[in-house]
Amino acid sequence: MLSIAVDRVYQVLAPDGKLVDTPPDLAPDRLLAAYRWMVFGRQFSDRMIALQRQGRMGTFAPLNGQEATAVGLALPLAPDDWIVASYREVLAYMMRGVLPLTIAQVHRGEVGIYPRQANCLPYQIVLGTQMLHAVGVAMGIKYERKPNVVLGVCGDGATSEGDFNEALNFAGVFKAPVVFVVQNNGWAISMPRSRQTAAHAIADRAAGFGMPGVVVDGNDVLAVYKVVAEAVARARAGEGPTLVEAQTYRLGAHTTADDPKKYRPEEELAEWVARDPIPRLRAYLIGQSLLNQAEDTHLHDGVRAEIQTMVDTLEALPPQDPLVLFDNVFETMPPALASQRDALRRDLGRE
Amino acid sequence: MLSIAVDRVYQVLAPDGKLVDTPPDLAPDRLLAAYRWMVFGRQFSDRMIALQRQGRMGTFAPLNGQEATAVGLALPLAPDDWIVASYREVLAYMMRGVLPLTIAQVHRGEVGIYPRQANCLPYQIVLGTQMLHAVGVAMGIKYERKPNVVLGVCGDGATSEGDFNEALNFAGVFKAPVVFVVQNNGWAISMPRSRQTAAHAIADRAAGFGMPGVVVDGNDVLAVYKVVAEAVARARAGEGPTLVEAQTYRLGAHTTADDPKKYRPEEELAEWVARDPIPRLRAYLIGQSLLNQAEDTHLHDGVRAEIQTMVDTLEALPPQDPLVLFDNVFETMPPALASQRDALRRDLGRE
Amino acid sequence: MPRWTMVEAIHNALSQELARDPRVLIFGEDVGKNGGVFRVTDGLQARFGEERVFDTPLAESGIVGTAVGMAAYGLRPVAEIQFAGFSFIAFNQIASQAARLRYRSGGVYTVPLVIRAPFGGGVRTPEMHSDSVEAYYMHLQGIKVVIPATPYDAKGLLHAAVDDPDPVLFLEHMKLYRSFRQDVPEERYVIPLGQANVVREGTDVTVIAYGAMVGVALAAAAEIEKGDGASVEVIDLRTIAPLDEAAIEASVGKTGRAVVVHEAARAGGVGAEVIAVINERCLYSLLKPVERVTCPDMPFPIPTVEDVFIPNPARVAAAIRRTLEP
Amino acid sequence: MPRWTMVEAIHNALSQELARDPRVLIFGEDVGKNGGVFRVTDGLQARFGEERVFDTPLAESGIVGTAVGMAAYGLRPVAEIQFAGFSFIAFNQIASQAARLRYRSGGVYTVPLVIRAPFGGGVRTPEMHSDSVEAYYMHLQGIKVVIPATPYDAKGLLHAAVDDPDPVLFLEHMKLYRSFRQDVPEERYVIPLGQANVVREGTDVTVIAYGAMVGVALAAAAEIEKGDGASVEVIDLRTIAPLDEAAIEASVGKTGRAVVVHEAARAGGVGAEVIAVINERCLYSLLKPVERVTCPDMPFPIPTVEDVFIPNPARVAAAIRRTLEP
Ligand SMILES: Cc1ncc(C[n+]2csc(CCOP(=O)(O)OP(=O)(O)O)c2C)c(N)n1
Ligand SMILES: Cc1ncc(C[n+]2csc(CCOP(=O)(O)OP(=O)(O)O)c2C)c(N)n1
Ligand SMILES: [Mg+2]
Ligand SMILES: [Mg+2]
Repeated sequence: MLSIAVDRVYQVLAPDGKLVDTPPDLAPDRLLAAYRWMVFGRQFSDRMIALQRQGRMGTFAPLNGQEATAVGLALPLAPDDWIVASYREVLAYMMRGVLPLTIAQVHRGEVGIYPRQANCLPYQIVLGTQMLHAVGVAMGIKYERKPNVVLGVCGDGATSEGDFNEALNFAGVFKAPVVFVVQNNGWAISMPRSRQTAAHAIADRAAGFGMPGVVVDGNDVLAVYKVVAEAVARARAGEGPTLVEAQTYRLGAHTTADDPKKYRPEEELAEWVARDPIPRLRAYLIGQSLLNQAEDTHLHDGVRAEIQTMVDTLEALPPQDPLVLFDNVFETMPPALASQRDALRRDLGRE
Repeated sequence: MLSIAVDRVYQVLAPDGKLVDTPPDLAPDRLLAAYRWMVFGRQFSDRMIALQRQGRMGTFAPLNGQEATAVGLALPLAPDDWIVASYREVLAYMMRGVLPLTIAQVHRGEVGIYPRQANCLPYQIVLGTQMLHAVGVAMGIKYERKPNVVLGVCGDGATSEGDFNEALNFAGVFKAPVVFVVQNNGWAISMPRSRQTAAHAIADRAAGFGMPGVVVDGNDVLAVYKVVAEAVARARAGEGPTLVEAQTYRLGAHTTADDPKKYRPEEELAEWVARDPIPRLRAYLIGQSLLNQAEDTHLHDGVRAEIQTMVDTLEALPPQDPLVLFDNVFETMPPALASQRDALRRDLGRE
Repeated sequence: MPRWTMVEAIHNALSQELARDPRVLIFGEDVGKNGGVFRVTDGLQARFGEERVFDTPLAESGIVGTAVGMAAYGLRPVAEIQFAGFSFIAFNQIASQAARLRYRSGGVYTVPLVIRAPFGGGVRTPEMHSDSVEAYYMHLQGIKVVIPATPYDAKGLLHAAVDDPDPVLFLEHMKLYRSFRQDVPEERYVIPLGQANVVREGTDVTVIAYGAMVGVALAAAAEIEKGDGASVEVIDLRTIAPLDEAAIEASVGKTGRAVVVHEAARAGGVGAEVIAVINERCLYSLLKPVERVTCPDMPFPIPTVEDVFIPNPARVAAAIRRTLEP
Repeated sequence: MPRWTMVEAIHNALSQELARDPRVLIFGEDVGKNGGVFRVTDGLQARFGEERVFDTPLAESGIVGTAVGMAAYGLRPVAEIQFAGFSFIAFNQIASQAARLRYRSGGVYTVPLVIRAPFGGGVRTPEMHSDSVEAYYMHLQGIKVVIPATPYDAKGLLHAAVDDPDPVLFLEHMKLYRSFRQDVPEERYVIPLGQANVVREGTDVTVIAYGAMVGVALAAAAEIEKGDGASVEVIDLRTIAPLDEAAIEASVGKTGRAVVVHEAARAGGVGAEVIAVINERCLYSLLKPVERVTCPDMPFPIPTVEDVFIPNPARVAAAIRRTLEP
């Protein structure tokens, strides 16, 4: 069992950045790196939204408000650990080494090539399905007696899918080294969490599959880190899976195609703006004298420049080659597909 | 919440037929009817197995040992209530008015016509899927403001299917008047319950979907009756679903095609033979002077005669008409199907 | 007469069905307050109440499975799968349950269920949103598959689908949702399922299509008629299953040449069945091989390049020309 | 050389793969101690241990979904679905996941996964156990579909499937499991995927079949040769996807007549694609419409009458005769 109980929302930092529990043992440079990633996620998301509005980007799922969960869950991982997640967790993927440029390419509607050593499966669109892949990777790790763990990450809505539940059950039965993290951001498009399941907490699902469940303040990066780190240690030690529910909030629209005003009370948004994870960590860092105003401005500027460079690179890329798609259906192209490719090549005048 | 707690296996009758808790308020004739149904189930099952061995019956799933659960769950229902169950719960179906003859026809590989007013969906082969149908029927009942309830019944193995979990979740969210009964007979073919899920009890699944869960001794018909009756009353009163785990045991093979000796310890079987639900109820009835030896023999003989008549009727039926199948694909037969039927009719020389 | 987009025509059909029959319920993901991700059910919950139009938990098997139960019970569920590609999650409930309950029960229980789902390429959606899934369901027996090509058809076919005593998969091409308007009568009318529509008469070659490909076929037909002087007949199948074999035979029997167009991959697609029907019913009239214009045999292409793959008028015209070669 | 049933041949192939490559894992429902409901994996757990051969919880989507993860991780899972009809529950994991990960990841991740599943009629199983599912998977792109017709082929094709770097659905016809024995070399050999086999040479008409229908086709061919004096070529497709179009063309181009046989329903079945291939590649050689001998367009028939529906030699012979009519 975990040292952190399920019956309350675990917190380390209050919304004003004051400590309410022991902070994790994280060196200042790691704390600052975490903060920078959170800032990076926010700016990346804002920039993607802006690009989409200008017709320079495809559909994007903003991650604003959820930076603490993404960063907190990626932070405890070792280089050979894995993350298997959905479209909303791209910030965690970037921390694993998937280039922001690649993420942007995929959102723009191109093939994105992740570095294999990032150990991230392509972000998932079909809700919940990736949780079984996470368990499968973990079963592979266990079979090979490797010391690694897998984080399977999904949203609150995805927990209603059969696959989510099957994943928990397989993980429990096989004691797979996997940690399930549910990014409960309050909404699944227009469906509030309260109507997604009648359970008190999503973490209550854990007992039914024989594993511990924990609820953590998903806007408190230190709390997320501590809970996930403990669950990861447990999995690494061969003690099996854990279900972590990170309670956070989607500050923006579901995607750039969505208008939350149609279904979401304004007051709720206001409440959560007050719990924004980035000012919270900033207040803590400033309080601990790990950051000052000038450094913060500098950090923000650095992130902005980095993202601008990424966008410039993205927009200078040659357009996606349609013929490339034919190469990735099978390792060896079947004859019918080859002749379909040849026909298209002729059609495109590229013989 | 239910008055009966989840943390122990609820029992009314000890294996020796002695009362260990208050018996339900069931009139003697209903108790005797319940007993007769249990005897009927056992004899029906034995006879089907024998017929199958003689090549006169198709694959059959013996229900030996599980009679108390089947009878106990059907007993509390009102005429307009529903049962939606799998191949193992045919005894409950018979109590609802599905003829044993019809059940035997289906097992023989023919179309079986259930009386519509039995409110039983055809017994399900695809494990777990029927649990969603049960919820759908219950949602229909609720929508029409009818005072009825639905029992959704499946085995312990089926609880691992995504559909089982989705059914619980939908029922919780919509407060559907449904009671889920899991016939935990210890095994899913060769898979023991202990390896089906890491959860302590299957009923532990309930909390994760916001409903009460109860574990009941599935070989104690009075206990099953009491628990299901309370859950049914709860559902009828609009208080939503309940998950009931009835712990019972499959005394026989999984089906007539299975050999449990390959995977199941003999000692375990012996333990459960000692907890046989039929002698248990018989002992209670005798103890209460509701039954004596002569009456019991007479009851058994009556059941035997009834089953013999059923078998005679079955074997005198004309063979299944293959052309009938064409009529049940759509209400109106599409032209292609009609010409396929005509071709077959010609082939069979039946123009 | 109002001029409606397909979204408006479907919305109107749904609201008329809700008003007409209390057994009709509409549910799915985000169909309630949000009015559907394409606004198809906009305002229906406000008008008909949360008991008639409601959101479900996020689970496609759950949506179809509970709908099967409701339909067997006696209601007339109209369930939405947010994108047809996600119907794969519900495939078992559709295939082994919805499509089989009549058969399994010897006709005692029926499943008068409509499953609506958007699909189709050309609108740059993320993965799995654009997939054309009709061929999987065509091979399934016990379910009808309808794909309207116009707002007018969408309304008439949807009324027919809700009327139908058996399950109907109603696939709505996203590109058609708002691409054009059409005169659509406000009153309820029914276009029978299983009947194709000759949307353009011609004598030299038949183009068979459905959904968004009907417009592509018509554009190609116009181009051919203008440029090549050949007369092109265009058939909109409207219902993929059951297939209107008689309409295919009548046309190809007359023209002797045929092109079949779909967005789905070629292997095992609807085009193959259309060719098989031509083979069986009018091979001797056939002057040239039937041409298939389809997406290649690979998963649906990614957004930036999808237009390169989706059949377009030029590619269909080229195929028509091949059938017209001497 | 041992004379093996198909069960024994598959068992042998599996045990050789386990011995040869530590990345090979076998799992599914009841494949461990119980050795599979058809004894295909009998004794493998005892020999290779519970880490290599193990039972899973009862959840088909879970089986395939975890297998996808294992395969992406670098293992070589061989998963069993207890009966192919239950693969519908895993349809999404197969269709949107196993078959797409290579494509989605631009080739970074691959899914060298074999899914084995028994299917097929004539053995009087309960509902959903007998369904022929190959056509659904033929239309899916990114997965191969293999259906052996003999013990020899079963072993060689299964070795090839395990070798294959992409997902393979390996469908085993239950009626063939023990219906006959054949000389099967003990040593490992590979029959390449995607290549059909001419199992009987002939000049007048081609019968195209796979699985249990190959035997039916051969019986019909013998009957025709004897009774009608016509020379019948029989092609066993062996791999349904990708389809060996060249083999079909070579044969039908020569004979000018063709019959295609399958147990699955007609509409949208493999037969339609075979006809489309003939249409595209050798229409001008075709003398008569291609005949389809299949089950009717309805769910798989119930046990007592299934034999009436499943294509038999007489019905195939009648179809051959129709193609031979002047
Ligand atoms: C299987 C499936 N069904 C439906 C959708 C359409 N859809 C995309 S996101 C979404 C809501 C997801 O909610 P949640 O799981 O809470 O994740 P969030 O978007 O809030 O991060 C829906 C319904 C999908 N992508 N996949
Ligand atoms: C979806 C599905 N998968 C597999 C099977 C094959 N099968 C039939 S019964 C069975 C075990 C069922 O166990 P349980 O749910 O405990 O029910 P029991 O037979 O013990 O009553 C299996 C695997 C099936 N019928 N349906
Ligand atoms: Mg969410
Ligand atoms: Mg069981």
